[in-house]
Amino acid sequence: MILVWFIAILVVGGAACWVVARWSTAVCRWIALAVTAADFILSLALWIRNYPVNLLQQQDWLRQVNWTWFPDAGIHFHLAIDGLSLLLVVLTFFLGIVSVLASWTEIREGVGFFHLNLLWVLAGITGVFLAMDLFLFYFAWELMLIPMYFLIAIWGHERRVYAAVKFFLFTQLSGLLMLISILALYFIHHSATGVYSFEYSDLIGTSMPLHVAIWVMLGFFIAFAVKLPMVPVHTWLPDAHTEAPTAGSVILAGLLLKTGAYGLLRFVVPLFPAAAHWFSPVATILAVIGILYGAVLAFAQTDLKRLVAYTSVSHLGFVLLAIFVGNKLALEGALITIIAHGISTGALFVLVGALQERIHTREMDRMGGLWQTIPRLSGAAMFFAMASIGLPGLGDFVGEFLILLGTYKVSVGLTVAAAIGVLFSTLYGLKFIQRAFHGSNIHHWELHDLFAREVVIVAPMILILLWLGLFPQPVLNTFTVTMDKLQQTASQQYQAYEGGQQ
Amino acid sequence: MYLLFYISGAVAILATVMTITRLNAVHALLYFVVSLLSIAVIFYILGAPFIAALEVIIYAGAIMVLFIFVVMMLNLGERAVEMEGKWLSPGMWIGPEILAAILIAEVVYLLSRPPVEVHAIQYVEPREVGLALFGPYLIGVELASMLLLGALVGAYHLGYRKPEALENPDADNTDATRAAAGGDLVRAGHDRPAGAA
Amino acid sequence: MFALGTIGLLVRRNLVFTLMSIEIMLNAAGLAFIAAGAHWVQADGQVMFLFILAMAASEVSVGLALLLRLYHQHGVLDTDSASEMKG
Amino acid sequence: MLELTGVIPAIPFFSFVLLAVFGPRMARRAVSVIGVGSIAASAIVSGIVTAAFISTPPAGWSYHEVIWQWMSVSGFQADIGFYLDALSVVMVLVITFVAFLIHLYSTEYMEGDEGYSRFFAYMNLFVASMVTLVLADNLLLLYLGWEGVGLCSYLLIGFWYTDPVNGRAARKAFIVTRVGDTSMVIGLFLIFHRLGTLNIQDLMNRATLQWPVGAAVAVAAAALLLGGAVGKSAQLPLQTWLPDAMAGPTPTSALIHAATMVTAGVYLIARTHVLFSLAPPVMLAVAVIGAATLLLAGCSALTQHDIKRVLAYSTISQIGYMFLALGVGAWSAAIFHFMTHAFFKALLFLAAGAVIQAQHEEHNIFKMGGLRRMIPITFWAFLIGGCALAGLPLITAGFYSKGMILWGSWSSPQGGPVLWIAGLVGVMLTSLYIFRVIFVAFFGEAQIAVEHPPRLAKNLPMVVLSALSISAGWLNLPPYLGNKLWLNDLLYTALPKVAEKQVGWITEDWSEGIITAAFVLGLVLAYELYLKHRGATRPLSDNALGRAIHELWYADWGFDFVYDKLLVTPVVWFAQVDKRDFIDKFYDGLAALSRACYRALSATESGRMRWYAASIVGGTVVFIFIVLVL
Amino acid sequence: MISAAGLVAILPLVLLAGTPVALMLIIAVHRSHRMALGLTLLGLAASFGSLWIAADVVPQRVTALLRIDQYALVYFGMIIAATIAVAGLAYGYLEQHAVEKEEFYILLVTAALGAAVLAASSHFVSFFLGLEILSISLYALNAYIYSRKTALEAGIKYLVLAAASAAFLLFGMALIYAAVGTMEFGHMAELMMETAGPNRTLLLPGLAMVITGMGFKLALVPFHMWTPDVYQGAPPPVAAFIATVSKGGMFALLLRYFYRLELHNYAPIVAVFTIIAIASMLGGNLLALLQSNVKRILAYSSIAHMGYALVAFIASGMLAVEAVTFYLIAYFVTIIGAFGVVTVLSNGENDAESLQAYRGLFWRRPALAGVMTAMLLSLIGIPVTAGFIGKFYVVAAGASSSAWPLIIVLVISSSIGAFYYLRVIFALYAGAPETAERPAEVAPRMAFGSSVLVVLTLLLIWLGVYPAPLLHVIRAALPG
Repeated sequence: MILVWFIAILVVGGAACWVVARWSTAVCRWIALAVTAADFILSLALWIRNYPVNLLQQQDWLRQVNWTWFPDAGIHFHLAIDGLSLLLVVLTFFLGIVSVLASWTEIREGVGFFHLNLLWVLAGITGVFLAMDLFLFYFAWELMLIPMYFLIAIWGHERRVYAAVKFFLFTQLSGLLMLISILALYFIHHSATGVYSFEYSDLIGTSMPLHVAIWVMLGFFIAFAVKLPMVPVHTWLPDAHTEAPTAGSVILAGLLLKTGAYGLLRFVVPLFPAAAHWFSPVATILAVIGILYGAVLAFAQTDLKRLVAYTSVSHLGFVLLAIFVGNKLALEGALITIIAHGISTGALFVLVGALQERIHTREMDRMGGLWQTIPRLSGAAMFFAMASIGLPGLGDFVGEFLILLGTYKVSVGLTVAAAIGVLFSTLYGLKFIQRAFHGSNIHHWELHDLFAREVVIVAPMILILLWLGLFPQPVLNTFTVTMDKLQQTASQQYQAYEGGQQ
Repeated sequence: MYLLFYISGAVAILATVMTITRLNAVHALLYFVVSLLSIAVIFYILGAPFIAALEVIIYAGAIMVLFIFVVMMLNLGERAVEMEGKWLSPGMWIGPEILAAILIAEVVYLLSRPPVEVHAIQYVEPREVGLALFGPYLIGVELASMLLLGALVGAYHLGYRKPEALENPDADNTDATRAAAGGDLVRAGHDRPAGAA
Repeated sequence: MFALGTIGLLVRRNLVFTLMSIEIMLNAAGLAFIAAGAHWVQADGQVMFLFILAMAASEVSVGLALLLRLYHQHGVLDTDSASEMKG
Repeated sequence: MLELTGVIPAIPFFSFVLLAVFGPRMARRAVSVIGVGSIAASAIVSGIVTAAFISTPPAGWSYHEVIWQWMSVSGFQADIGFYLDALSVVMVLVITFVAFLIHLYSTEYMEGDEGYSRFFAYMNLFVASMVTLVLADNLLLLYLGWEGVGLCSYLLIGFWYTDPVNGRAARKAFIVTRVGDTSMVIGLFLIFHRLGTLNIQDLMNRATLQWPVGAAVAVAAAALLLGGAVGKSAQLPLQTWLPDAMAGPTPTSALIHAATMVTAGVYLIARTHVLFSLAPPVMLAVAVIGAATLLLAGCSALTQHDIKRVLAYSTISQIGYMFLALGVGAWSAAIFHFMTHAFFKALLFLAAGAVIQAQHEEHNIFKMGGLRRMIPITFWAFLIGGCALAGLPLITAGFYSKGMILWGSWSSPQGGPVLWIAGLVGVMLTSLYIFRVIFVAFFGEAQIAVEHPPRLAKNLPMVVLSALSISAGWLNLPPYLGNKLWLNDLLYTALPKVAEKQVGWITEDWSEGIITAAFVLGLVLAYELYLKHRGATRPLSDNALGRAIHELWYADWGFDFVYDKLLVTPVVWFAQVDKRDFIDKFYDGLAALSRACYRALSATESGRMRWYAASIVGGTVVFIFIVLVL
Repeated sequence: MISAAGLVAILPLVLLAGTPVALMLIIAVHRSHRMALGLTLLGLAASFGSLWIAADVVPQRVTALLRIDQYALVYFGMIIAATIAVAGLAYGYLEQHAVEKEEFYILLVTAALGAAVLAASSHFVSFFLGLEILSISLYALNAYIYSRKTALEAGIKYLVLAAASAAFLLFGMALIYAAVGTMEFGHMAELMMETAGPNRTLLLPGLAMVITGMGFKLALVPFHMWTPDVYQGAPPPVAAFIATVSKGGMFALLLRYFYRLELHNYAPIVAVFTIIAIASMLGGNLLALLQSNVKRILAYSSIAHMGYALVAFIASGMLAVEAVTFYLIAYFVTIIGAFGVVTVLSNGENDAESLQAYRGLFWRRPALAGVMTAMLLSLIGIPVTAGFIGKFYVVAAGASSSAWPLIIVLVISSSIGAFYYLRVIFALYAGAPETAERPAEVAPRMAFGSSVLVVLTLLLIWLGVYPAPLLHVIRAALPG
């Protein structure tokens, strides 16, 4: 039931924000904060109460809700949570708080509607992470698009319409492809068993010929790859990131992209083990290309947000790599990367947003020497930039290291290429620091350093990254069972398939 | 019999060609009436004397009169003819003719493939038609009445003008007359069952 | 005849001729029904013709009403002049 | 007492956090107390630990402590754990102690700087990372420290961030070392993949069991680690960053780019010596790299006129010696040289820093002169340091450590005359270039008036280091002085003894004698060229060949140029060309296509009724055609 | 001749037919807009209510012409409900115009009757008559605000083109009749099953021409040209009516005819439909791409949506009828809602059709903008709206019979479609919020229309979230 609460609180809270904002925007903000905080505390409590005993011993789901929705079509309102989902949900609510706080002064127009969208997009994302019925999953998947579109299109920057539409079209088109695949799977399952069901656990293990599986898998894959984003379907991302308001960027980078990774983990590999196996050379090579390409392009950018956006392309390339490498080391690394990237990139966006609020530009040419006037902000930015380039001791490193460690077992070449990607990340990380904060203050900025509110946002993020970097074991433990299970299913399926071939 | 059929067929086609090529609307209408009359002959030959009669009375008689009324009323004179002449450059014809030619070719093709055996013409008596009309097609008749009702109301609405808006009271009268006549004429055709259902 | 009606429809810009062309087409369709009815020796073809007749009449009445409106408002019967809306 | 090991990195780390968070608001005094005090505490703790280690050695001369489990994932396990043995004890002690002295020095050196607290924060973080690196019980934690020191190096080189030149130097340092790091991390993957652990002791045990000597995988693993070491220690071919790194404050150069961080590569190789022993080709490569580096850097040092750059090349060259020692298996000699080098090079830098501050931030030695009288303590410090560097026989520490290396390079199974001669030439070059600096800068006419003469906080560390530069050599007395190898004996508990093959006609005494000769030769040459006949070098550099060589040496043998053209330019070019992401063009094209379709199609909506009718008729005609044909 | 049960079965139709007659009588006595509306709604409601009475006796053949079955009743329901909504919207709209208002309802209900007849027809005669009743009324409805040039133009265009396409239809029917010898669908199906089969060279062109007639009404490419002009010129409620009721009736007939005759076995016909579907989806969406007139956007989008519905129709698997019907219902709700917003925003002088008129609407009239957004999202097919379930169903129908190419085209074209819906949505939210003055209250005459919009929105969301009951009804209704 708590799962329904997660979503309901956000939905109702969002509506409340909208209504209240007619009278007082401040109350609206506090409501939004309270709502996200409430969800965060709930999810944290769920985690702590179940850690580590229940998480390590969970059989099926930690909690679930399963209501019949469309009985004839086998559609259920089925929410369920396991370690994997739990972590992502916690991350969602945490970044929810961050984005509410980050918009505190940035958003001055249409405050109520803004928070409505903000909370609803979080609700959609939560739904994606919890849905265990493919119909419901697709439902939530599409649903989270709209508020996000609004966030970008209404409160974005100069080219917001272009960016919002591009974002929407990419995800919409790929989402429809996924819909086709979901339905194909549904009918294949029906013809095999005579049962109509969108239930995840039913559909898992649907057997089908490889060439069919490949096509069906591709539908899912493309949808998730676009979200991820994978080169060459990544081009919506820099625009969307750049034009979105701070909260939008945080949610995009921290959460929306992660839904793609989550989808790959949860659906593509377990549902189509053989096809995924067949496809993994292509996917991994694309992933590595993404890592390198994203890094080089990040290096080329002069718009700070764009730069950070391309780093996301690069980092998520690691996740894609890990998922298709598929051994447990890599998968656990992928999850750490997902979380750490959510935090570090989210924080970078918060800081860039804070900077933009102060100097009204994101162009690095208009910056330089900012350290002089805003040392704390600069220091924080440097911290996150360092996290982003994979400095050991911080969260991102653990993830990337584990991924590469896992990848090495599969392919040395890919590992080397990806490691070179890490090297390239140094280029953009240092350029970012140099161009924005170092150098001399040629534009003579006199700015206010971090406000207390901003410190409240940034400090926990620093701590979390350190925690992830130095003591990630609790996090690793949380989803280890899920990973084992996912992997087992996948390998069983795969073996069954191989057996069938012989 | 066949000869008659073909002659009237040829006349019909010729008259139709004339209809669509005339510049003067009245001329065209007259050709059209000729065409309709020859079709009536064909109907007769095909064993539908009742329909042939209706064709003459309603089509050639009533509907064409309607047209002529309107044309006269609008008083399309020399100017209109000139304009028509200008509009109708030879080039205009090419496209449609090609389309039509293909259409004809297709129809001819499909008619020529299975040789149409011309049965001995059997008359279908008006009585049979009447029986069919008020037998299986009863609802059809009712529906036709609704159709005419719709036309009546529509034409009335479009034709009606408030007195103060009038520029040309004559035309208005004609309008109203025509509209009413349109309804009545057809209603006369098959005895409208009042009240429908 | 059907084809001729079609040509008329496509070529003539005068609304009167357009309506006339439609009549020709309808007439042709009616003729086809009669012929088919004769072929099968059924009354159905003729019944259908009657309905076509009714329809043609209504069509013409509404059409002419519109035509008059057009003429009174714009003074022309050119169908192309009534092409304000496009794109 | 050994349990205190974990405290050694912890103190500076917490002091870093303190300074980073509250530093800007603290009084300078408080900053000094925290910044220096933490390192002092750390040094004291490491002194206690060392004393405990030596007085009551733990079983097997090693002590292992796991603070907490870092991560454990399906067979992969890494801890935050410290491993203490003779090697790390020596390293930690030297590092913390030198660091303490340099911190002390910095309180005066940096006193006028607005980034005072930032400086100490970085320095403390550096010490924490460096100690972690040294104490790490597994390669991953070592890598953490490794990257940490790299970061601090970057931050400190670019400390005066307002000047873009510094920034460029900092980035260059970070990126070039990261090239090496990448190789190292791949080495880590390989090692874990084959041996199943990254714990250093475990992996060395397993390697000995699993891999025969010369196994390809061992060669690969060692070579990859070597990549990391080469980058960090500024050896060929990744040495280019170090001279530029002199852009940082001089204490930084002293601590990071002379005494400690740059020797991390040496430490890494010594730490994983088993792997290297299993890979003779790599050992040879290490030795050759060392020898080549010491020669090339020595030549480059000859041509520089920036006092710090001379010292930087000298550092490269001296680490070359250490590599040479490692390459021939003289592990303890390398560590010995590391220690003495830490002392005298730190001393040299501190003295150079004092000179520079006294001379209005002037770096060019040819604009200096006569400093001997004006800042005598500094002069003496520099002189002692220089002598130690060049290896003034018997008195200075450098002589002993270098002697041991050269002897090793001759006598070990991997050694040979070529390496030995290279080392010898190096000695001569060292002596030449360092006395060139001394004669040019400290003798002759005074050119710039002295300002900010060093006070106590500067002088004290110099004095202490001077003493150490002399006395540290006595920890390992060669045969002719009694053969008391105290340090070596300690190190042999952690590192294998240097193997001696059958000795040729040269004995160790002979070797030392020849070194002395080389030293003297260099000294005399320097005296002749730079003091007695100033400008005597002009004829050498006036002809085309001379100028070319000078240019080549001055520009570090053109490495920078080649890298720039070969690696940097293509990447930057590609990035610039593709700034707008050409993949996006594809999607733009799709959008344009749609727009074109829209325009074409909306032209069909002409509003003309006859055209509409034509479309209906046309459609019908086509469909009839289709149904008839199909 | 017509049994008592048959009479009960056609009760909804009878009531529909009776309403205009009664209206005419009332008008003759006393003209009152309010009363006319009331009577219309009463008649429609009665007719709607009689569906349940009729449901007890179905399936029922009423002469050769009509077949009243569950399927027909479902479509009756859709048509009547849509007509009620349109009437509600039209009230406020007409109030703003200086024309006689009462005839509108006569024509409207007559047109609805035509559509209903189409839905129930099982004979060419009723097909043709239903079509013409619908058309004739629509001619007049299109040009209802005859003082407007665009309205007149719309009326004329619709008239000429509809008449021409009707001529094609008739000719096609004649050919089929000539080939088969009957005009009753059931009988026709039997004859076509016979081993010898009918004369294909007559039958197939005949079918093609019938498709022309149907395609015109459904506004499918290439018979779609009239759509934008007519939608633009016609009063918005009428446009809504054309887009929904007339298409719904025709689609009902198409399904029935197709299934009865099992035309899937005729590859050429399927090919023609496939071409039409693809052309409609792509053409409709591309045409709307940069369009700036909201009415035209909706027109083009309706072309595309009919294309989507055709996909399910062509797929013709077990889900097809279900999918098409549900899709149409969702589409009905959505399009009427969208045109409803246009209606409510229109004033006596101008219809709210330029995109400019919608800029920043959200900040002025959030509720109205919210409704419009919901409708547009439904057109895109976003969850929580009926359009989502509709699209889901269509794709499901396609997938169940593996019509992959069509589905791919659907997916691509609907993404193109999303673009222009987003443009409209963006316009709704564009502009600086604080510059917008406080909401002008909804004009009282539009209150009725507004409440219709509220109902439609609720319906939209209900169908999007919990369509199970409705699906249950639809599933039981297969065309016979």
